[in-house]
Amino acid sequence: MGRYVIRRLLQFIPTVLGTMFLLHYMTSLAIQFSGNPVRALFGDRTPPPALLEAVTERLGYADPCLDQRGNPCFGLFFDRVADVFLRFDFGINLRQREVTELVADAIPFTLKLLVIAMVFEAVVGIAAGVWAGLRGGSFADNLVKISTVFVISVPIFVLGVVVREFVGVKFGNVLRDQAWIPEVISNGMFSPGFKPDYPFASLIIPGMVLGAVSLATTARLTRTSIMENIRADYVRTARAKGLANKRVIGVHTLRNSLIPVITFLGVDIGAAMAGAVVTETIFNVPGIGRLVTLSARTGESSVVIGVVTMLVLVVLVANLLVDILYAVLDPRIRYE
Amino acid sequence: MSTDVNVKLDALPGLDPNAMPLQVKDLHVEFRTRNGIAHAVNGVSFDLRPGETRAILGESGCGKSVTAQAIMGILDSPPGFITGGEILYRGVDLLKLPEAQRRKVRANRIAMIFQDALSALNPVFTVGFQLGELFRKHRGMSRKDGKARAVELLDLVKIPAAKQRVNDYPHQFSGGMRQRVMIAMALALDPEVLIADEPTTALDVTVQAQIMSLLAELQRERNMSLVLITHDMGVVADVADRISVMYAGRVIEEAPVDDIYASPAHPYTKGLLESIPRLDLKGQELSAIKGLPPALTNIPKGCAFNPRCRYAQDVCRQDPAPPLYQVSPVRTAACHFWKEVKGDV
Amino acid sequence: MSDIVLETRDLVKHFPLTRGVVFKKQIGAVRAVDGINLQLRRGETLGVVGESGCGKSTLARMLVGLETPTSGDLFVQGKNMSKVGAAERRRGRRNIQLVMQDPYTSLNPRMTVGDIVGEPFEVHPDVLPKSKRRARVQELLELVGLNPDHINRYPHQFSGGQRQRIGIARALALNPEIILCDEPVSALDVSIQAQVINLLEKLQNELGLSYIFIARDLSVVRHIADRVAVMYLGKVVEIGTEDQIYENPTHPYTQALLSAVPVPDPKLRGLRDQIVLTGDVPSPANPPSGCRFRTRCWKAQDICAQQEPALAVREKSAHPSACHFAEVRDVVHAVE
Amino acid sequence: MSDLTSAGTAIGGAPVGAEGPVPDAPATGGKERSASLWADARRQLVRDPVFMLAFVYVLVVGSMAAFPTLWTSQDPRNCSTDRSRLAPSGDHPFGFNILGCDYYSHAIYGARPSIVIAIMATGAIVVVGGALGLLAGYYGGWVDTIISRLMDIFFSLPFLLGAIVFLTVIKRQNILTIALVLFLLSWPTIARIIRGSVISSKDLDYVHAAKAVGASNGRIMWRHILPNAIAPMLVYATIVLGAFVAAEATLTFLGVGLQPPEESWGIMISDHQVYFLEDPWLLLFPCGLLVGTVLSFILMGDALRDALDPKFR
Amino acid sequence: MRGKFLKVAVAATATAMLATACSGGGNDSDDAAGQAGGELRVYAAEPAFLLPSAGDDEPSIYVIRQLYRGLVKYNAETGAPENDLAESITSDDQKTWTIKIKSGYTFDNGEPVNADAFIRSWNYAAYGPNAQNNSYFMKRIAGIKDVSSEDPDGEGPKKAPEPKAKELSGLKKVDDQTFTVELSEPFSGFPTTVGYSGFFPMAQACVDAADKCNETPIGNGPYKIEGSWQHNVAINLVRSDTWKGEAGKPDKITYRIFADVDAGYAAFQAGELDVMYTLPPARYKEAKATYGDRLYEQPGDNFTYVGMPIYMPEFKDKRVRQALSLAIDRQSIIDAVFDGRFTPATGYIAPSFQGARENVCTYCKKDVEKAKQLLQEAGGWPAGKKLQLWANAGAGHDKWLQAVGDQIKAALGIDYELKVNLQFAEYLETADSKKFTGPFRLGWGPDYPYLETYLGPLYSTGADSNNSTFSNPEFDSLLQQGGSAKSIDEAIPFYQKAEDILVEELPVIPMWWGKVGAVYGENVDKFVWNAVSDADYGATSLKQN
Repeated sequence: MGRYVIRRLLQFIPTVLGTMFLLHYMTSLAIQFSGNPVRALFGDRTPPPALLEAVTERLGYADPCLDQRGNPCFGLFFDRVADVFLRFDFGINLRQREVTELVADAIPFTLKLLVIAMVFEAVVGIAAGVWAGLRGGSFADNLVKISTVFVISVPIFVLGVVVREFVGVKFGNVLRDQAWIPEVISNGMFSPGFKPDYPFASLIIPGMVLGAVSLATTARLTRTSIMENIRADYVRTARAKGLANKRVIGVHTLRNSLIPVITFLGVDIGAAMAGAVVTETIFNVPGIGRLVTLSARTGESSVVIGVVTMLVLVVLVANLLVDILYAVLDPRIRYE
Repeated sequence: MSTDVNVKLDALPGLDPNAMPLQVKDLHVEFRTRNGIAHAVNGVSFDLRPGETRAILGESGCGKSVTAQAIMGILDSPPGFITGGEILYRGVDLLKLPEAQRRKVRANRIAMIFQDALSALNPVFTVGFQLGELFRKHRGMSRKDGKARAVELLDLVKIPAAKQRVNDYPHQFSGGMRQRVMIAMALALDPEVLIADEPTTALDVTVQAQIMSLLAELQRERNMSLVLITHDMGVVADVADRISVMYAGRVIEEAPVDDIYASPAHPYTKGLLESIPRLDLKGQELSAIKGLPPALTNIPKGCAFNPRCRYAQDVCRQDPAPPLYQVSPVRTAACHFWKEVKGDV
Repeated sequence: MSDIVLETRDLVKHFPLTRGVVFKKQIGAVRAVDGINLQLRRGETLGVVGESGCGKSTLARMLVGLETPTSGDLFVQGKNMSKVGAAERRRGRRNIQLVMQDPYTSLNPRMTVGDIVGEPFEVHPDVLPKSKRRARVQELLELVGLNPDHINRYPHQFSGGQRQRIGIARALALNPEIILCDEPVSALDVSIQAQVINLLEKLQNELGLSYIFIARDLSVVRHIADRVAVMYLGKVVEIGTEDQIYENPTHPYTQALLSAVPVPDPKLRGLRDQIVLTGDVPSPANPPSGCRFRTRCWKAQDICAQQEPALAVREKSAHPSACHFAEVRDVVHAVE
Repeated sequence: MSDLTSAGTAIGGAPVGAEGPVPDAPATGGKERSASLWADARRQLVRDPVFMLAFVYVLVVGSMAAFPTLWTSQDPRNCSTDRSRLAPSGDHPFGFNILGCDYYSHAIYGARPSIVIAIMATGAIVVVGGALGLLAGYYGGWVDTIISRLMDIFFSLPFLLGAIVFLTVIKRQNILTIALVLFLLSWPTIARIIRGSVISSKDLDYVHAAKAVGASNGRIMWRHILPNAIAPMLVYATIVLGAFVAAEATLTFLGVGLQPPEESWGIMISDHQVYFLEDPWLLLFPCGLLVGTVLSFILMGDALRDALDPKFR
Repeated sequence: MRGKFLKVAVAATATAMLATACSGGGNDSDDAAGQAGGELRVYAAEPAFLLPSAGDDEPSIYVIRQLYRGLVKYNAETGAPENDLAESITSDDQKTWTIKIKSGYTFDNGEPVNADAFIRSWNYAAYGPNAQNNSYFMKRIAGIKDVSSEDPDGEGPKKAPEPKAKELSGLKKVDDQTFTVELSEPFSGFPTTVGYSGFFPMAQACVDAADKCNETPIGNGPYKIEGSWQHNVAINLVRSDTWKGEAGKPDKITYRIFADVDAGYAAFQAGELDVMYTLPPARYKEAKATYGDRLYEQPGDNFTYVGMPIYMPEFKDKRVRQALSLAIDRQSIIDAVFDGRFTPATGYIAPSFQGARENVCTYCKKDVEKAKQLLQEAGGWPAGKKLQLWANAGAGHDKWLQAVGDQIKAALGIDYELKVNLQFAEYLETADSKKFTGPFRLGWGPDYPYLETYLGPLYSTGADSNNSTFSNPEFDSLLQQGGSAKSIDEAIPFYQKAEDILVEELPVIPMWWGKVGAVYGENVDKFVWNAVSDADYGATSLKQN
């Protein structure tokens, strides 16, 4: 087990470096081909070359290799890697703020959002999946099946905007007119977006929107998995042991069925982080997704690389944790 | 012995301690599939006396495992449905019992072991957990006591170092050891009837010998009745008292073990016996049964065996299927020409 | 000795066990096959029996070229396969064909019967010109008792016994002299089993084939084999004619094995002197010293742990047996 | 790395429902049938109303993409701001968009980029991802290591973030580049599915049988392994087609997707979603078409999985 | 709503708002009493900087203006400059200006606001290596060249050397409350320009630790920051005790930061905001219906134009440019795409500016006949050549540009294609290097409330933002005469003559002027909009319940 973890950790190194290089090269190419991102800072007003130069220099876009189209800029890359891993320095953005600081500001919101989303999708998704799985072919099954397919096929930004307008604004305003409803519900939870006064309550609905798509997938996965396992020999054994149906399902079937679901949820952390790009925009959550989007658009390569590198690390660690959890759930893996 | 353990169970309505431990009467099971209805069991009847070993013999797809599952009440439903018949435990029709009471019968009175112990044991729980669970759920024991009993059971089935191995997972055991765990699990609550569904098919001969002798020993000690489901004529000859031979969901011959081997009264039984190469009988040419067993969705009219039968006449190809003829006071055979078949040997 | 069509000399297959996170080092080996010497004469059937894990399948895989031996030599018609050129080796290999155990998995479900049986011709295009292949395939189907018109059917349209016939037809396509049957009937029902065995015997008579017949089912081996080799933990422990092995086994393992086979005759119940072995087969990664069977042997003495008994004819044994105390012991008393 | 066939497995349902293998008949149940997979699957699919409905829908959308003139004679580029956002009427069933272009013809012509992107990206992941997965699974060893690490790298990039970064960098946001980015970020999943599938099928008996006959690696991969590993890939590819149609719209919403004057459903949706309170039909028509397409692909994938998976027969 | 994300960036870059706080016109002092207090919650986008020397975007200036105060402020109604911290700003030659500062003002940390505070701030902004965005505004002050770093080879790679001087030679302290500013060239509008937030003073402590001061500003204005800048979340201001001038109305101003204007509007609808200074374009109609009087509208001063690549042969002839302009129905596009939120441009100077005239541009109305005629006279359009219309990606410009193209196509039969792939940075570089191959959209916001801001930077020969490469000696000389005129009133005629040249030559096709649309909540008592510096939160009062 320990060796397994170490091996996985070692596998990180090429993955992280590879991902960083990919991002580095992409952003370098962007500068090489489309020019200095600093220029956009000045907008319609053409800056004096001296000023442009000074700002460029200060922001670290002055490396000569960034003028040579196609040059992979290995030197710059190694500098960056060294900065990141030796000095924990992820660079600064165009407005001269440390990327680490930017991330530190943004990450609590994203994490909260993520936790809400994951809890929502895990609890509701698994419950719905079990419900449908146990009653294959029934109304409940079809209900879950159809509603999940539908949720998956609606683009998340449409879903998000509709929820914001109808739940946050329209329905929320109705609630806000009712005096008896506690503030935290009417002003917090049903706020049309993130609200600093209710840093947690106002993230519940955005989190649910973020979790919705994966919720559908979780439900479907659970359903399939339950259906497969409910016919397994060991479930038959459990029945033959005269155990109550509740226990047969709850103990003997569920744990086995959850193994693929857990795997999915682990992988989904990364996807949810990406999904947060849309959700955070729609619900004005000052999180990581928004940060990356804005930076990518203004060509702030250091921010993009820094943040995405951190995210990739998070995703990889999450995957590792899932693998460990997987081993905990499934002893067959543990003793390999 | 075993009846005093569970008081509640004695409250089963109509329980008659003197009745036979198990009686199956005209059991019908069908599977409703996309490709039509498969008639897996079509009127199976047999009974089981205390301490007796009843073999149900047949090839794959003849309905023997479905019968076992129907008796245990663990049929996958849907698609499987019991469409008729009775399953009597000491005079009580299990099919009419409410689920809660029926559940108590399982493991307590009638237990079962399966062919593939690896898939029949839950891979994610330790053996100790799965054994102890029986005591905890049926006997209300604590986790600790349950585990202690689990160790005792593993000892009983001769698993070395039971104390340590109780914490292992099924995949850490060898095939033979796993089957022992299955046996331990089945015997945990001292059932009166044990159904063994191909318990040794997946095992090597030497391991099979170990398991069969263990089973025999435990059966003797506990005066347990055994339903042995198998396709292995050798094993049957070794342990069974009485045999029911099944073909296409029907019992086509039923007799004490000696009679069957000495003079089969059904052409199918006869064909089976002739087609096995035998260690002790060298050099005989194998006489194979021609053709294939029928699909359960499409059982031939009349006698299901008629297309493969060398005795078949027109009467065999027409409904109804041949009834069970009383061949002798203790045996029956579902063949119109049982006399010819028998006399032929 | 041109009579010997196939011979193995000290054939060994070890699967390395590795350990280590980055740099794997070998810490041991699974000794699946550990020095096997066998000879197969023209037209004879050599049965190889043993229980799971004894190495008989690995041996089979080496014989047909699916596995490269760790050491030792394989002679096909006197030619050492590891010493000859590639073309020669191909020709040699062509001479040994395989019939596999499971008729359901050994035929590619996506290919027609004609494609399956004809595949050897495509792989060895020099054997038969394209134009004649179809006719030959049909001929082969007829030979194994299938309707040649079914050449365009798919395997699933056949029953288990018929599929095994297809497998046999495929093995016969290249006109091999040797056919290796790896448990060819163990997956079949008893009534079907007999059909296949009869077919194999018929083909041997007609085509003068030599069989290596690997099986767990001792009754079947006895029925078909001329000579029998008994394997235990990667070694042949006893070899002799079918009579010698079945009537006068001298190795304790063979004796135990034979005694464990149930006899389908209730009259013999209780009369057989059954030897019930204790314990499991030791791991081939760490076999016992000396005689490998000694851990479960009732005759074991100190010498068994120290000295590995050679497979040789001994005082009380008329045929080679790898036991220091080889002697005949009556196992089955037929009751008249 | 944990297995990510999730999208594949997850988005699949299994209507185990009323059928299932008949116990006690293992030999004739599942295994035998897996053989005629395609013929059987076809038979089953044709009988499945959900699949047929979805299939017809996809055909309709496909014909819109391939032959837009079949569906409309209007020129979507004939616009006048005077007709901005006129409501649907008989001649113009979808009304006019904000620039006063006929919305119906827009929707018809908008099908092409969405579908073309999805098909190109899916084709690329099937070919490249499939090939890499096949090589990694079949050869193992260092080939596997390199391909797997490469998969990890692309895989660890969260999809939308990766797409934003790539597309911002590429800048020329046209059908080709969007398809390219979708491909780059999605091929590892399919490679993984194939890899797993190949690893499990390369030890199958019939593969050994072919080897024993002396078949070359190429022949074994092409004739024996691939045809049997392709079913899960096909199912996944169908579902991913739908996902890509939706992804194009989402990327457009994020401003890194297609750019006008290109017409696509994504552009239509993101251009008009702000008007959905005033003129909801501006959002509803393209959204409905999009959701319908995605839905159809998913349902088709579902049905295909059910039809192809012997487990659920 | 493509490119909502860029909206911030665009706003940040495309507009340089003049800024200063203003306690409103004289008339609101009547009802000021008793309405002070409360918390005003306003919509904001994430500012770029909170340093006066660096913040040049709308969101930054909206905050800086409440934290800092400068020499002059603008009249809420007329936009005319009025002395704020300045006692007087005088000059004889329009080149050297003497500035006297009122005494008694301090920064929040107690430092006095004196001549040094201004000199320090302006020097800090101008010094090249500091890379402050507002150094641009110091370019008229003598000595600017010496404090900027010059690129030795003009190409980049080498690190720029230290500038020759650390301070602007044009700034001279006379005494604690007085200093002089020498400009490189005479400029009559100078007193107007110093109301811009880039000219606000900075404390020594702030210059010493600029990064920290950016997060926790040390201001001299009516409000001070509570806590520090919560990036992307909020900025909270409370009334400052050290401010000696007219106090702000609300006790607190809370800027809630939104990345997406639609999200902000949703929050406003949910009653979480009191003021939104902008509206999502598509919600305009709805807002008008819902909020009625509480939707504040005013003509704005942001100029949107379609530049003409005069460097290309096809566009050399002014009749072609005129024809193109005549083909466009501006109002129709505004109605369709922007819900009528813009004012069609009929000249080159914002209507709200002193000196602006109505309908000076005769070619800015749709007249298809005339357009066709002019085009024909000019020799027509090269057959088969597509008109390439340029806009930057992701900011929603493509939509109206497409409408422009449609109209040109309909009127003149010239087919068009859109070139809207470039992100803003690259787009601007394309502009700088004059590589547009067809008409290009750009915008211009005034640097200061003086009409010259619409003329010199855009059309004088070789000016930085003269992307059309327009060059007209008469125009240049008129601008010079305007700059050295004795007063603003004397200068205006020169500028108007210059504008006359533009409306004939059409170096760019004027499209429209931005229209301000703000909404405020029911509990806002009086919403104040400054003619120059837009929403003035300090002067906006809340209803007291």
